[in-house]
This record gives sequence, structure tokens and C-alpha cells, in this order.
Amino acid sequence: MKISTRNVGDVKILDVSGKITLGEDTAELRNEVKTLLKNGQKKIVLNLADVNYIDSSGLGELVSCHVTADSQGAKLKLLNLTKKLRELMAITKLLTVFETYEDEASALASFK
Amino acid sequence: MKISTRNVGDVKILDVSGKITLGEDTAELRNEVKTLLKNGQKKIVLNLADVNYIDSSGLGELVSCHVTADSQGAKLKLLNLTKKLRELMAITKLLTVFETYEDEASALASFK
Amino acid sequence: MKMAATNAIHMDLLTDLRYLDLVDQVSHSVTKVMGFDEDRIYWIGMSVREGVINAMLHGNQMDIGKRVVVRFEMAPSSLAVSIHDQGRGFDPACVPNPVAPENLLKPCGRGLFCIKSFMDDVSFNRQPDGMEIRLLKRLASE
Amino acid sequence: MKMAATNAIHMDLLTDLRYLDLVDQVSHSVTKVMGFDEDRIYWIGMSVREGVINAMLHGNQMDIGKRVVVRFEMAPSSLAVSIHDQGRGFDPACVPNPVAPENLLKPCGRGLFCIKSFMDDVSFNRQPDGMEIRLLKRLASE
Ligand SMILES: Nc1ncnc2c1ncn2[C@@H]1O[C@H](COP(=O)(O)OP(=O)(O)O)[C@@H](O)[C@H]1O
Ligand SMILES: Nc1ncnc2c1ncn2[C@@H]1O[C@H](COP(=O)(O)OP(=O)(O)O)[C@@H](O)[C@H]1O
Repeated sequence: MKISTRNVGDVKILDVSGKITLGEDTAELRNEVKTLLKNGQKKIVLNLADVNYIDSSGLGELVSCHVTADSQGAKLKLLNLTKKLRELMAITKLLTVFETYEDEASALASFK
Repeated sequence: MKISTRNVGDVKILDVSGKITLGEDTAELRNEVKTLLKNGQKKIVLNLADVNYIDSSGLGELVSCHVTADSQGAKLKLLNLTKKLRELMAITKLLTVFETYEDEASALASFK
Repeated sequence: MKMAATNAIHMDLLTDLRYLDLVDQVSHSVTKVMGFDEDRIYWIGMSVREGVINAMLHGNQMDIGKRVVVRFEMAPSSLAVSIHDQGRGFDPACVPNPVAPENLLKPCGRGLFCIKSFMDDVSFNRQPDGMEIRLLKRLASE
Repeated sequence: MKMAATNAIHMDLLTDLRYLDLVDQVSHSVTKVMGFDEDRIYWIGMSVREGVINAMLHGNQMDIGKRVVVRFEMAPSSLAVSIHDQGRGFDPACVPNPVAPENLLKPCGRGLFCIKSFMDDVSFNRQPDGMEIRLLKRLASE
């Protein structure tokens, strides 16, 4: 898993790529989000376009990030789910938990 | 396995790609060479640059082509062996049987 | 003779997560040669992976001395995969439902649910020497 | 207990050349996780493939009712692969040497020679129920 971070206005976008699975260093994602929250960041987008594999632990990791953000009064939204990830989140009812967007402009606009 | 044929002067070059293995239709190569010989072709080059896998049956196939050409007073030469194929032909002493070339110009010049 | 039309692959592995990719790759090769489509190859692979993770993590408690046996039985019209660990086993009826509202925000507990969603049949056999979970996928299933 | 540090994969296959790629893929995955380098992964894969071709072709005479069993034993410092068919067997001492001048132009007979070139050790066991050929490759071999 790789993460690179960028700012668009007051929104932080995290471009995540690779695998989010057990065994990969998924704590990295959680820690990155925690650091942002600690620094007062309230608007976070995870761009998952280049996540080519995710398993149930990876889903749990995304849920943890969401829960932590929520508890700090911040918003964490998901951008560019792959077809497989969307299917997985539909089955596990996580689409009801997350706000998801199919393009960056809409994700950004949703914070306005 | 795929074969495409082209003329350079009085030399026929067969660009072979894919696998030359048991199970693949290796007879295709033999038949192609036989047809050329029947039509009086005396100078043939097999360009093996894009052969990504060959097994002992494939080596045998190349030997058959060589033997048939020889018996008709024609010359069959090999061009652009991959590193793996060269190693395999060295081990099986087939480098002593075939004339091999590393670039097309030298292969063509060798017929002059 | 009953087994005559079946190909089988049997993997007897140490408890070590670095074998997950190996199991994954074997699953992909098996389902591919059987003629499953790309989507199913992916979901079966994920299910097998989740099963093996559970066997190593919950079953064998990551004790590298314990083994996980994965068996692929390739019948003409279906694939059966059994995953056997050397742990104390569990009662699947006691596993919380991860899509119940009170569990939706939990960080874990989705593995078995995913397996059940993607496979046609899942059965659990608690045996004296460990837990066995058995997954079935039919080639003709929609 | 002797086997404790060994992972094993056991493939029990019908005699059908369409399983060659499956064996190839398993061989690649196994040698990769064991830490062999790209070149060795390739040559071990080719050796296993040649062995299985012989088992199906010469051993089982392509009789689809007969089986080929391929077993990969992954020890910490070496890989052993055994290939077992249900044929009548043969005497390896009677197989002509393909690099002898009189055989150089023959269209076949290079499979075993390649296997022996690429593996560290090859042994043949003619058994009542078929032929077994056993290949060994050490991780540390040059
Ligand atoms: N092989 C196993 N041995 C023992 N317990 C298991 C096994 N597989 C699953 N379980 C139990 O079932 C629970 C749910 O598993 P799962 O749905 O895969 O989610 P998770 O692994 O995230 O907890 C586990 O927490 C564990 O208690
Ligand atoms: N599993 C086997 N069962 C019976 N005979 C075999 C087996 N493997 C090899 N042989 C014999 O050894 C010979 C040489 O095999 P090989 O070197 O692989 O070349 P090829 O397969 O091209 O003949 C075969 O022709 C066959 O007679």
C-alpha cells in the first residue's frame, strides 16, 4: 500500500494505491488519518482508484478511519471505488456507512 | 505460436512469436517451412525474437525444420535467440547444429 | 472410482501469512483452468484467502508449529475447497452478523460473511483435530 | 515431526495436457515464495513441465483414466518435486544421450537431458504401480 497526500483548498486528498489487506501495513493508513485529525483537518477524501485488492481486514480498516474521523467531528469520504470494491461494500452494507463519489469534483463540491 | 512471413531479396524471414511447445500447434512451423521448400525457397531465416517459451519438443521442432531444409539443399538459419533459448541450445549442443545471428543484417549478409 | 473425474490439489502449509499469496495463486490457476470467469476467479480467490487467514489467525493462533491444509477438489461442474486448521474450532452460529446495524461500524467480523456471499455453499465441521471449513462453488451458478 | 519445517503441495491430476499450465503456475508460485531467482524459477518450471509431459505421454500413454501425481516438498533449503505416473516405467540407463553426435539431429529425446541439466539431483524409482521421478533443487546451488 502506498499513500500520497495533497491539498485542494481546505480538503486533504489521500491517493491510496496497492493492496489494503491483512499483512500489508494497513496501520499506515489509520496513522495517516489520525495525524491529519490531530492537526485539525476536518475534510478528508480517500481516493481509492488505484487500490487493486482489498480484503475484509482492509474493509475494517476503512471503517476504523471513518469512525475515528466521525468522533473528531471530521468528515471522511471515499472517491473512485473500483467495481470490485463497490460490490464488496454493497454486500457488507458499507455503502450505507460511507459517502462515496465517482469523480473528484463531486467529492470536493460535497464539502461546500 | 504465430508466424508471419516476409521477403528480403531472395531470403524468406519467418517472424515467429509465442510458445513453441508440446500442445501448441508446432506442426504449423514445420508445414510452413515445408511449403517454402516445395516452392523452391533456398534461404530461410527464423526470427525467434518474440518466442517467449520453448520446451524440448519445441527444440525438436526446430531441428526437424533444419534437417528438412538441409535435405532439400536449402539453408535455414536462426535469428535473435532469447537469452533463455540460447542457453537451452548451448546445453543441448544445438548451437553446433544451427547457424545463429544476433541481428537481421548479419543473417542476411551470411547468405551472400 | 468415485474420484476418477476429479483433480485434486492438496496444500499442507505452516502457519505463516507469507503463504497467503501462494494459496491465492493456486486458487487463481485452479479456477482459471476450470473455466470460471474473471469475476468468479477473483471472488473465489478472496474467499479462500479469507478462510486461510481465519485458519492461521483464529484457528492456529499464528502458532507456526501448527499446520493449515487446503484442499481443492476440481470436479467437472464444481470446485470444493476445504480448509483445515489445528485450532479449537468455533461455533459459526455464535458469530455476530456484520451487517446488523449494531455491528456495521465494527472494525472486523466481515470475513465469513464475505465467504458465504461469494460461495454457493459453506459448511463447518468441528473435528477432534481442528476446524474444517468447506466451500463449494458450482460452475453453473449465476 | 521430521516434516515439521516442510510445506507440501500435492497435485493429483487426470492425464490431460491442459493441466500443464496449472502445474507450471504452481511450480512458479512455489519457487517464487521459496526465494529462487527468476532464472531458476524458469528452469525449474521447465523441468517440472517436461517431467509431467513424460508422465502423461510415455508413462500413462495419454490414457485419461490414469493419473499423474506431482508433489512439491518445500524444505527450508531445497525443493523436491516428485512426479508419479501409472505407466510401465522405463530404464533411464537405456535412454539415448541426445548430445551424442549421432543423436544431435533427432527430433526428440531432449527432455530428460534438460531436466538433469537444470536440477541438482534427479532420481528414478520404478515402482509396482508406476514410475516415479524425483527432482531436487537446492536454494544455495550455483
Ligand atoms: N478457523 C477458525 N477457528 C476459530 N475461530 C474462527 C475461525 N474462523 C472464524 N472464527 C471465528 O469467527 C469470527 C468471525 O470471523 P470473520 O468473519 O472471518 O471475521 P474476523 O476474522 O475479522 O473476526 C472470528 O472472530 C473468530 O472468532
Ligand atoms: N514417465 C516415463 N514413463 C515411461 N518412459 C519414459 C518416461 N519418461 C521418459 N521416458 C522414456 O525416456 C525417453 C526420453 O525421454 P525424453 O528425454 O523426455 O525425450 P522425449 O520425451 O522427447 O522422447 C522417452 O522417449 C521414453 O522412452
